[in-house]
Amino acid sequence: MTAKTERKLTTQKAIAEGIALEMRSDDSVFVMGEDIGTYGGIFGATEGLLDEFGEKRVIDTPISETGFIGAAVGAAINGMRPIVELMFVDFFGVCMDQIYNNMAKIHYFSGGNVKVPVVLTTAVGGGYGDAGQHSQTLWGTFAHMPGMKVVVPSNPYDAKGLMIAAIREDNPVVYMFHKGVLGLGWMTPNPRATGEVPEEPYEVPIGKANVVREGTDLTIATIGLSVHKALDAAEQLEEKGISAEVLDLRSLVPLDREGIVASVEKTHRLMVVDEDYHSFGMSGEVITTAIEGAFDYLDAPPVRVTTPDIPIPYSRPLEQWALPSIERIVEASSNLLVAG
Amino acid sequence: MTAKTERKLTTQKAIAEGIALEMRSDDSVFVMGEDIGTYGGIFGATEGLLDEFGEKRVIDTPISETGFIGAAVGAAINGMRPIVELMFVDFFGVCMDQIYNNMAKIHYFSGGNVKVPVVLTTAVGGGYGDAGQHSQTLWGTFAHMPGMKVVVPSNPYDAKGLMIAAIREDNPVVYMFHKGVLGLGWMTPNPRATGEVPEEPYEVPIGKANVVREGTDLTIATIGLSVHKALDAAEQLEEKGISAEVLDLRSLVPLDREGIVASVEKTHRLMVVDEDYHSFGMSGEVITTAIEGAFDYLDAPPVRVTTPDIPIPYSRPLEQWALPSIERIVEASSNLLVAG
Amino acid sequence: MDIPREHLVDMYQTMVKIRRFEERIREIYFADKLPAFDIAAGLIPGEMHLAAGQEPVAVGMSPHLKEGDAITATHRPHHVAIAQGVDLKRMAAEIFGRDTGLGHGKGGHMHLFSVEPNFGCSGIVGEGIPVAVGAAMAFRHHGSDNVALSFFGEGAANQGSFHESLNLAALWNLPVVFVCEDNAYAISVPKTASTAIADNSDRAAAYGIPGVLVGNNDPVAVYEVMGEAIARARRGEGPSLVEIKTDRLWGHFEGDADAYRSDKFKTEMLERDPMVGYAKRLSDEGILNESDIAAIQQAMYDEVEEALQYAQDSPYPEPESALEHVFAERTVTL
Amino acid sequence: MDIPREHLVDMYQTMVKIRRFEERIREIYFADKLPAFDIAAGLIPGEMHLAAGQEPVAVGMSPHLKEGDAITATHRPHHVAIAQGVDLKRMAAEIFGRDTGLGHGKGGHMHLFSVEPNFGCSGIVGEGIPVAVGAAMAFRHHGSDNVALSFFGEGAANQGSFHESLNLAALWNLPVVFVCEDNAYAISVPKTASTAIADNSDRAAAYGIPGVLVGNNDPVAVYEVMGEAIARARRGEGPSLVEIKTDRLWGHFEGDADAYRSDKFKTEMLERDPMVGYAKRLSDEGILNESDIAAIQQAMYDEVEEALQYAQDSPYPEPESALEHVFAERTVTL
Ligand SMILES: Cc1ncc(C[n+]2csc(CCOP(=O)(O)OP(=O)(O)O)c2C)c(N)n1
Ligand SMILES: Cc1ncc(C[n+]2csc(CCOP(=O)(O)OP(=O)(O)O)c2C)c(N)n1
Ligand SMILES: [Mg+2]
Ligand SMILES: [Mg+2]
Repeated sequence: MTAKTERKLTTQKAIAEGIALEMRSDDSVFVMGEDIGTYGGIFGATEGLLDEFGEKRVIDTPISETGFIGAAVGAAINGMRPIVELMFVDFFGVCMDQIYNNMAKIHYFSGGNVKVPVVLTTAVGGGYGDAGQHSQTLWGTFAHMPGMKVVVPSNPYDAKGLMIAAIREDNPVVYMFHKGVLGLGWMTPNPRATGEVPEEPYEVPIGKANVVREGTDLTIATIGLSVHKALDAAEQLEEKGISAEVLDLRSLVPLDREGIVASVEKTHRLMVVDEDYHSFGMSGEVITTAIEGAFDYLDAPPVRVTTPDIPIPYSRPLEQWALPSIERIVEASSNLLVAG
Repeated sequence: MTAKTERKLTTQKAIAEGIALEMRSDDSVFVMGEDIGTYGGIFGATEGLLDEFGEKRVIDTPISETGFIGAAVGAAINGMRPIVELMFVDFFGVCMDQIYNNMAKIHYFSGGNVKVPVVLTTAVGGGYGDAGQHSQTLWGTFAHMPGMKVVVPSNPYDAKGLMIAAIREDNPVVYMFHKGVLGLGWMTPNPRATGEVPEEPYEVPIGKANVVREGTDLTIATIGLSVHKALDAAEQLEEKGISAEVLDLRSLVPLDREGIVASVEKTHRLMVVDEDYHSFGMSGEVITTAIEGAFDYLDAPPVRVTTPDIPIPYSRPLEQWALPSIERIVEASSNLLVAG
Repeated sequence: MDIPREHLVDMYQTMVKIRRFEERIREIYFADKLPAFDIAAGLIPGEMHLAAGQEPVAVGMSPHLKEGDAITATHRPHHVAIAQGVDLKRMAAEIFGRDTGLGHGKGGHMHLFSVEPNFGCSGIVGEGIPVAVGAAMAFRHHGSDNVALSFFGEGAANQGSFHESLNLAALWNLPVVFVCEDNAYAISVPKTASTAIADNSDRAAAYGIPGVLVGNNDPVAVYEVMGEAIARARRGEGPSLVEIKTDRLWGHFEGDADAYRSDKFKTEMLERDPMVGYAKRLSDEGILNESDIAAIQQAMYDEVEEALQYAQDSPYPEPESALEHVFAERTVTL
Repeated sequence: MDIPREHLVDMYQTMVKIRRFEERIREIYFADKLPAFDIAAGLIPGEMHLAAGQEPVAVGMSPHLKEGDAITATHRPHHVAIAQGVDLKRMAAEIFGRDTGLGHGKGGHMHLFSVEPNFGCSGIVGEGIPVAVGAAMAFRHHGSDNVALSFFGEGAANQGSFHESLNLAALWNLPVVFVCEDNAYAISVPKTASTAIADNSDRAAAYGIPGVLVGNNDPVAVYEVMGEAIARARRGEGPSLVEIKTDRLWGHFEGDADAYRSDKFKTEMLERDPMVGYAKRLSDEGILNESDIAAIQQAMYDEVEEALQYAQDSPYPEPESALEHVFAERTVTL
């Protein structure tokens, strides 16, 4: 890992920089999607790329996700390294076949003869009143199906390093950026969305969780914006004399099972915070991982703070109540500490 | 529940009979899908319906899943009770938006003012060499997203009763029939796919698991064809002096969490057998449910026998190795008994 | 075709109501988000897609509707909902996230559902198109002569659901009118960069149905074309595709800098604002004089204010109510 | 257009090879499944979609191909793969699920992938269409004059991916030839029950590209039309849509009772079997005499037997190898 500089960037700019660096060094990398050119991406992930690389390598598309994501697969098979944007993950339903049945399986079907190096970028997450078709995370859905890696950066440094690693991967990578960690000027300000980012290219390995805060009393395993909430909660818990370790999973595929088990063996208590739907997703998988790997270390049953199995409601009091919050994490932590 | 008769049916015929009974009593019920008319459904689920009810109520469609499933939603909103078939669940990727974002969420978005009584039938499962785009189960994927019930019958009696209950539901129900439990003449013979089915209409409640075999040493929680494999394994285990309780979950949404916890409290050991992909799916959710509800009862960490996180391979030795088998269940049971 | 005076006046009245509603929503949307715009803040959070400029598309249709006709609209739904007569108070309350809203605050401005009139919309491009096909199937089954209309933008015409839905409706000869609102842009992507041909109405040939183009943003032209398309569907003669060239006067969503459209384009667009043109026409033709127009405007302003006031005065739903309405209680009896 | 003799002969030779391959696969498929048919049993399990009767669609294209041209085909891929020159041995071995197969037994007959020639297919209707568009994007980027061809059935032409892909290729003027194999049926559903218009070639107008219909199942007619479409794409003049009326002589998949097609239809279809017609034509025109034909048949039969023997003699992959090739090892260097 290269030495850090003092230079600070938002997560959004760090993503765009990571893409630009790889486009400069590798002519086969190009970007395609809706409003990723002139507009620079609705969430700015491709900001500035059209000006630098031109229309041939930064391609605005029609609203034809099956068409252009399928085209990314075909381009990748034929020597390109496409970065293709699905504007919101909520839209996956119009194009999932190309993603999970085609992009993710061709390498396997070909017995390893054909490679499909596509990076599928997509915005995830709610909390700003965008309602039930523009606020989901759905990483559990993507992680359930084999053949694609799934990464979810929570900060600028990881965002750039994971993007560069994803582009250099010879496998499909679903790169999910949470709108709340991007540091966008038009979203609720988030100090954790800006941070030091080296100017040179570097990689953050895909598949390694990150202990973003050391602790001894419980492990809070989470991902995306919830990492920020867990860190805020951990500060409040410290005042209560509770030492929480916060584990930023950073990728769901591969899932760093060793990292989860190691932390639980240390703290003996586990909470999973997941903005995705409660059931049949990440929270159950992480808890089961701890059970399989550290059953005898657990002093109490693991708990989860998640979004219930309901469509994300629009009205602010409903949405804020439904999504994982600092308050819910603090409360659940306190309960977890007295349990068992 | 009405008294049983001596009459025996295959699961496939039981499904078709359940649909026919409701179509006779409710004119708003109709069936739509690919090859469900003249052909009677690729898996026979709509056999005989065209002859009895005619083209107006049994409608063959083009290969336009987004179009006709979306049309089922529109028809349901406007007073119909459509049964719409997605031939193989593997095809969900071309139409998932209409299923999870539209069919499953409109009732919620409307604050309860609009009802969407659609039954989406679909064939699931592998084991017969149909390869990676025709062998998946994917129930974990559907169960992860809110707003639709998910049922998976394992035998003729449940198949008819769950179909009638699904049609009478005012909610979207995804009705998944496993090809291996249908009793089709062109599939490997399966004695458990034929059984007594009352001729009259009756319902099997959606959301209640079924203890299909009582046992005391461990609980095997599973669904679909794996119920048959678990029962076969239980017979072998009995010879080894191990008493396995087999729990047929029958539906994933709602998931009968009480039923799972009750069985684990009794046996103190849990195995989940899941033909779906290993990670981020049913196996993790069921284990977590037991942990949350019966942590102190567990004598050993629960185990899972699943399909690994790989596309379903075509070649027989690979596929048979990858899918849950009687042998794997027996072996894992024996290990589970000595563990803890 | 001579058009009954009250239709001409109704259309104007509804245009005024729509425009006023959009203007006021815009004011309220920004009021408590500025100076530092925060999309999550204020009385109305989230994305807000307004239809100022597209009023003719909606009002030209409404005089031809009858009770029970179904409409599916898009992420930009207000003009169509108002033109169909969706309860303005409950619609405003939904946009404000209140318990008195159409969806008790669960849906928001992209998810407005009304039973009578029969209206729905969605946040996914092209999602509503097949839903209209299904509504038409239900109408036929019930032997009614109701019609289903689906509105969508020119950007949506490149989504697979457009193709599948038009083929189904044509194949089954269903009473559907597909209405393409061509405002020349899909967010920042101009139609020239998204669509291989000039007019989506020409795509009707791929399904053997009539395709009609309304080349300007004139409510009267829309009235005539939609009248025929709807009548045709009602007569059981099948679906048609109508494309209307219109203008999105403001950004794609509120807060959109709209830098992708040239100043020249935007100036010319504002110069052809249909509100101005249609009012002038009505007075030139002596259908409305200045005081009529003033009276209409006052009446519509009042109605809009009343609805907005109702919304702001309504309570928020209880947080726990988020758990309700995921599933309906059983009503079918054995 | 006069066609080089060797092309006429090559086409016949390839037709014989395809037909023989399909006939033998059919025999082997059933051999150990009968009398009580069990789809899971035998040397070749699972669904088996054979293309007997559709040979002209494939062979008419192949003389116009050059190295590097990409093809995406369907669930019924053998004829196209053979016509492009995919290694018959490794293809047969894949169908037999052997380790020497194109995909080491992981893919099976619906998932045949070859790097050279550049071939792929899939089990999802319409899935391969946009993939060809992307291949064409890569060709343009690399400055090559390669062409991408996508084959799909008339049933697939009602899938959204058809619409989206043709619009993209036309919009970007890409070197793609879209080939619709119209065998009039999608499993049991006749085209009249799936498609609102008679000819999918007319749908080209929705994208402003040429749409050409080959109204019979004649390899020479296909040769001429595909020659022009491929040449056009190679010249950088953009995509076209070619529709070919052809016949699926057997059931949709092996084991299909095929009860949905009338005996009359099936008898007439068999009477127009292109193998017979084309052989007769070649001898009538004095291009091949009886002994030439006999020699060709023998040669092709031998090649097919050799491939099938290779497949049967090849080992099965190790069970644990199921875990390999989910992800590729990193090859890019920092
Ligand atoms: C399937 C899908 N893709 C992308 C989007 C994001 N999106 C929302 S509106 C829009 C532009 C729609 O353009 P058009 O159909 O012309 O309607 P307009 O906004 O111009 O009224 C896009 C791309 C979406 N909501 N759904
Ligand atoms: C998206 C999708 N829907 C349905 C199917 C099931 N299916 C496989 S082949 C087929 C018929 C295809 O007909 P056509 O495109 O005409 O090709 P043909 O079989 O006639 O060669 C169907 C419906 C599928 N594989 N994928
Ligand atoms: Mg538009
Ligand atoms: Mg066909």
